[in-house]
Amino acid sequence: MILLQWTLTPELLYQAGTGILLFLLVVAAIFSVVQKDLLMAIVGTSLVSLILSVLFLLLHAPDVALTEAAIGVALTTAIFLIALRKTGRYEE
Amino acid sequence: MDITGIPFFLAVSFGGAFLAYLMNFAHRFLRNAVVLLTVSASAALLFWLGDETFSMEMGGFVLTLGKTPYSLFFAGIVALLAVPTVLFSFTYMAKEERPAMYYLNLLITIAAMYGILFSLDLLSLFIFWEIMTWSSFLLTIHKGGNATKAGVKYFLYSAAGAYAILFSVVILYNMSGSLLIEDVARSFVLQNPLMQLMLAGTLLFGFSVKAGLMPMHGWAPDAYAESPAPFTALFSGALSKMGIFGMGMVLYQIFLQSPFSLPVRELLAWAGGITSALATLRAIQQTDAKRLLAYSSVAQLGYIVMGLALGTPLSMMAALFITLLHGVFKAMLFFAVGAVYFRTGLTDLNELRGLIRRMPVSFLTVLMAIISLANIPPLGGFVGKWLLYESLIQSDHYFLVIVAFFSSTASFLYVYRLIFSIFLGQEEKEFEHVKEVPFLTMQLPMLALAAVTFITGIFPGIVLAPISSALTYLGFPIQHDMWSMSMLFNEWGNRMNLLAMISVIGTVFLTGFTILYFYRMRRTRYVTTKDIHTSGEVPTENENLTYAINFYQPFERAAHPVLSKSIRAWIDWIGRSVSELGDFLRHIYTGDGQTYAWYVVLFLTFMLAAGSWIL
Amino acid sequence: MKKLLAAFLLGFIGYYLYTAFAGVPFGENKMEVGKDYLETTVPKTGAVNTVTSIVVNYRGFDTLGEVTVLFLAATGLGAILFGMKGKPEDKHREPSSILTTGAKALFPIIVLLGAYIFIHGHLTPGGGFQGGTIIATGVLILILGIKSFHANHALLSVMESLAGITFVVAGILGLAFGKNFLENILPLGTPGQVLSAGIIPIIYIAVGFKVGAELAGVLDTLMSTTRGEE
Amino acid sequence: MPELFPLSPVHYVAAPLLAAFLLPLVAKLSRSFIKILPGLTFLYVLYVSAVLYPQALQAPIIEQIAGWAPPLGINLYYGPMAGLFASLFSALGFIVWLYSLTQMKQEPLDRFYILLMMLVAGATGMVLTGDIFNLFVFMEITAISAYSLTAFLREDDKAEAGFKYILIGSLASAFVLLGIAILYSYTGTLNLADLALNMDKVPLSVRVIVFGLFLVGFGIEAEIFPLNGWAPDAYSAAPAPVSALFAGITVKAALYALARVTILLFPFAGSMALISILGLVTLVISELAALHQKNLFRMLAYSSMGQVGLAIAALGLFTAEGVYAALFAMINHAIVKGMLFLTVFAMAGGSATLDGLNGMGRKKPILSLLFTLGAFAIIGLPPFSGFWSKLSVLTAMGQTGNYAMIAIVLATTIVEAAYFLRATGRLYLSEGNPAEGKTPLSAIAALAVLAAGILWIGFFPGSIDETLTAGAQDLLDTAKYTEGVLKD
Repeated sequence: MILLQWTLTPELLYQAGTGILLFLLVVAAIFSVVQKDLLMAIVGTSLVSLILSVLFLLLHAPDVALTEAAIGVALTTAIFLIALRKTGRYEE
Repeated sequence: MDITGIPFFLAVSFGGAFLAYLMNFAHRFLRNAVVLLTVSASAALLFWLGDETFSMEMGGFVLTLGKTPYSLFFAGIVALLAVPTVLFSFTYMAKEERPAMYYLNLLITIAAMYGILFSLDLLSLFIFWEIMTWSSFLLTIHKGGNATKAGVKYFLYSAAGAYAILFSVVILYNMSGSLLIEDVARSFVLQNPLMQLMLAGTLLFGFSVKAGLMPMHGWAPDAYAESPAPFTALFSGALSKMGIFGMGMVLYQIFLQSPFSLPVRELLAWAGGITSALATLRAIQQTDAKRLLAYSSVAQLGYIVMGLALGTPLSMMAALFITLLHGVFKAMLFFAVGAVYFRTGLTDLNELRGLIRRMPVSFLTVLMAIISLANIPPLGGFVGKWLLYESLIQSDHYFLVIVAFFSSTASFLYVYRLIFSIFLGQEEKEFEHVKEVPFLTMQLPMLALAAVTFITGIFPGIVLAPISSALTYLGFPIQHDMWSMSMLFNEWGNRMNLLAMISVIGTVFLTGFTILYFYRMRRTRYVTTKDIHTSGEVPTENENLTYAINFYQPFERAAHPVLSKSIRAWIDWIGRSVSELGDFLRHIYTGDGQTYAWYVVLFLTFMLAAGSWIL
Repeated sequence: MKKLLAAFLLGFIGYYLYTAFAGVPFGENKMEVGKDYLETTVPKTGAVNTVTSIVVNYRGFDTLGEVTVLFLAATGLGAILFGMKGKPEDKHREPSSILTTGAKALFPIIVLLGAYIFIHGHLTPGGGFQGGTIIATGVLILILGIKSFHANHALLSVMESLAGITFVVAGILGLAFGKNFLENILPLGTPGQVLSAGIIPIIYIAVGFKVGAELAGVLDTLMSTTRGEE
Repeated sequence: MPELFPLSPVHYVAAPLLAAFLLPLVAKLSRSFIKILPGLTFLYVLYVSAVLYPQALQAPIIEQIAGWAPPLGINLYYGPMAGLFASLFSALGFIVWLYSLTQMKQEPLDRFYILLMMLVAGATGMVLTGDIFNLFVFMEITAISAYSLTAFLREDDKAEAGFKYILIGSLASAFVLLGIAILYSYTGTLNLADLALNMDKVPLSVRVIVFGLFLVGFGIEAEIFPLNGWAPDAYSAAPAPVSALFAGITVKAALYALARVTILLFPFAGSMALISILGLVTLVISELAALHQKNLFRMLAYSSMGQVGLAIAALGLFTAEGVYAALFAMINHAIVKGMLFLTVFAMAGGSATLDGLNGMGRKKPILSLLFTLGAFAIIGLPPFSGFWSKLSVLTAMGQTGNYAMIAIVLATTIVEAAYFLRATGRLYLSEGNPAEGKTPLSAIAALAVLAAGILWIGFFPGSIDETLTAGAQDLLDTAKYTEGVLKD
């Protein structure tokens, strides 16, 4: 059995984690595109940024991860939310 | 600067234009003096013009200017008409707006015409051609209102022609590496015949637009009718002749050796014939004096093209002779109509009448002009038309003779309508206060030109001498015995051989009058207005009894089948289609951001797909 | 239908982008410039953090450009929203006292963190952009947590101007010292210390101030304006 | 001073940047500084041009930012072509500033001038830089200034136009960035000259994809059909001085970028022919679309796209004559279209329709004359500048034997003449709105400078011959470019 040959190495964990995150990234992105409730869409984009930020960290790019976290997760979301408050919550 | 050089000549012509514009801010008289001085100076300088050519480099192209006998003849026509035109403008334009612009553009137009004529290469010809076009466009729209529409139409037709010319010029330049007409001609014969046909075709097309040859005449009636009258004289008399100049140049300096030369010229001759016939019929229909004259111009240019295209020495002589004469008598007619408009504010033939005693000099001018136009000896028009008939018969174009004769005869109808409607008939009370126009600025130009028609009729040699040197330049075998070509001339060639003709014509007319006189004498009696009774009542004095409305109704009914189909409508249709296409294309830009984003994505997809497909 | 087409087109473009990226020789030691950077950063620039040395030194001109982009975005936003009235009083619920207190307490810490990140930009991950953004989030918390909070626009504007001028002047000083624009004119110092790496920390601090001030300004502008017709 | 601050190309960017950062500060001292400072900046940049451009004609000036030799650092390449564009942009910037002094009244003026300066500086940076990522950064600077300026008048439709511009513009940025990323991951370098030498590392199929991305990205900014949907809205929404700059500067910078990138990185016959064809299509469609336009600014916008299409068609020939002609067409268009936008704005205000021109010939004779001059020049009537540029385009096409292209260009010129003369004719219609106000002297002066340019080039086309020839050679001689940049 091929499965049995696998052992739980840090390498494998890293690979698996990256894979799961990538999958979640795509899911979150699609979620935020198709969502009619804009508030949820914003949460989706925020999620995308968050996952990206973690991915960057995993890829040994702490500078980029930090940027993504600060700008993508916090600031962009805040600005979107403010914009949403001034307009309407739902897409026509 | 050498005052016999062409640079000086053009500097005077163009410089005068700008000086006149500036002088307008000083004083009216100063400006008029500058204007008059400019045109007369350039007319005078023509006599002293030296032979040396002048070259300069501009934008990487070598422009060459110089005179040729051929261009000198046309320059003479321009000068001959330019001086009376500005003279006539002084009073005529005094009450119009923006005189500075008018004189600026008028002088630029005149200078540009000289520039065209003295261009030895195609590019400078094109440059001056376009300068002439835009300045005359600005003159045409000078009145505003309807004139704007006419002007834009004129410009678009001209632009189509001009760009056809430019198309050929660029290709010819690429082929021969030079813009000089001689060099172009030399390398032209080396091209394959179809290329030759295309290039000559576009060039001829371009020039024929300015000449108003059908089917590209659509701009002419409107533009002539709407532009200020003194300019119209120059417009029809000299400016449209630039097209003739260009066609002659193309046909005999560049295209002559081509195997297609003969068929193309035959075709042009027919186009000329058809133009003259159809335009004459149209002229008869017109109720506006200027439009009538406009169609008459188109018709006359048809004759010229006919003669030009036949390409026998005699026909060329005829063509160039008519070119001059048409310029002169058409200028007289436009001046006279302008004079009437100046005093009455009218050009509508249905409203004008009975001005003969009020404006006798104008009447005389019109009379002289239409005698010339209708080819009645002894005025100049006769000589040209006679030569044309003779050349048509000599070269076996009998059918064209019939066409030409038909339209010449039919032109009697419209000239009669013109002179009758304006000057004859009952005098009207509303024209009671109409005076003759001032002598110096308005009568003098008319009378001077009238004198020209007379002199050229009696002494055609004055005109034929420059024509023969022009034709020699173009390569026509004209020896000193040129006079023997036509039976019209005496053995020295400087006078018309009048005796025989006058006796024949005189005999016919005298006999006719005598018979009529004796036949009708008993029943003839003189009547006044008071002698006419309608329904038993004596009409009051201001009641109109002569009518010019529906002057040629029976004729119009007869000619309807021919005239109902208008080529102009087809060209208008093309214009409309382009415009509708534009309107459709405008809707590509929906104003919707999402659509634009779609375009971008589609385009990228297309590019990627195409790119990988090519790989 | 439209959605299907869109999906198709995007898939199409995506496929091509995938093929383009799929051929990238990752992992191979081919990145000449990158190799150079890795090998020469510390001796040449004195910065321990290679990323920072690239961002601020090798490609400092890009960074100046990016700072300008942000500056322009803020300026443009200010221009477009200029003169729009704020709502008379917020109809929304008042922030709870916990939120208010928490915001007040957190703010200094967040600012400190931000400052730390941009001051140590040449030593540890992060730098002016990140630090500035973090400070701006601190301001955001204040805006959310304190009802009557308004940023002092004049102060922010002066701060960002001064910071921007510092950056450009640091560049011009290079020219003035007969070197190139943005070239280091200060001693490199010992790598790893705070005062090292020449002008990198100076520029990064300026960037930090600038980004923080700008983003705070943007947030405040957005919060306090609304469309006139509402 | 020269010893302290030796002039170098970076001043083109640094000076406006410094001024832009200073402006909010000096605005607090005195309001009048807001108007003066940008003018001084443009003057200074013009002075830089006056000093540096003659040097660049002798030998290109290559400046290394931060002292790193090109593959490592960013360099500026100030050759004859970049110099030509940089000088043109600075001059236009100055003229537009002069015009805005009195014609631009919309607050906040400090922000307006900051954005204006950065629009010019960004575009200048685009033509100066020798690094493809730096090019992207400057493109962003230009674009963001342009977005904000489009919506500057703050009316609903203007904001919408600005939004459309942002939407499409961000697509452009995204595509260009993707292209850069792909190139970098294959070659490991961002320097244009270095990239040109390393392009063999990129597989051909990938090169095609990257070219497609760049074509779309730069094509959006360069208003190539069908990527130019944003343009009519943006041109008509932006304040006229800004529209003049759009036509004169942003498009030209993007076109320069496209040309430079194509010739350095994708010198295939196919890519060049494609650019030429796209230019022709743009020309034809834009000119036809302009025919029915009632809104004057939209009409000018379509005409602008058409003119750029003409330049692109000539550029796509990639012969010395073709590039020469394209440069000529671009310079001519920058001057003439700039003048037309400014004249129309001075005559009939910001939302001018064709009817707005009625009767202006009598009320505002000088402006009418200028409009007529501009219309004639754009149609290409001699003896104005447009004639020579159009002629050079035609002869360049003739030289490559593309007679059909000549015919198409000439046919569209007729269409162009139709709508421009219709507008010109409006000036001389008698009826019209009452004229209000006199045009201030500074605005007239700005227009007069442009008009003088039109006449000067019209009468002395030889005077810019050397400039254009050098520029064309500079663009086409890729070997010289790469050697020059990478020599040390």
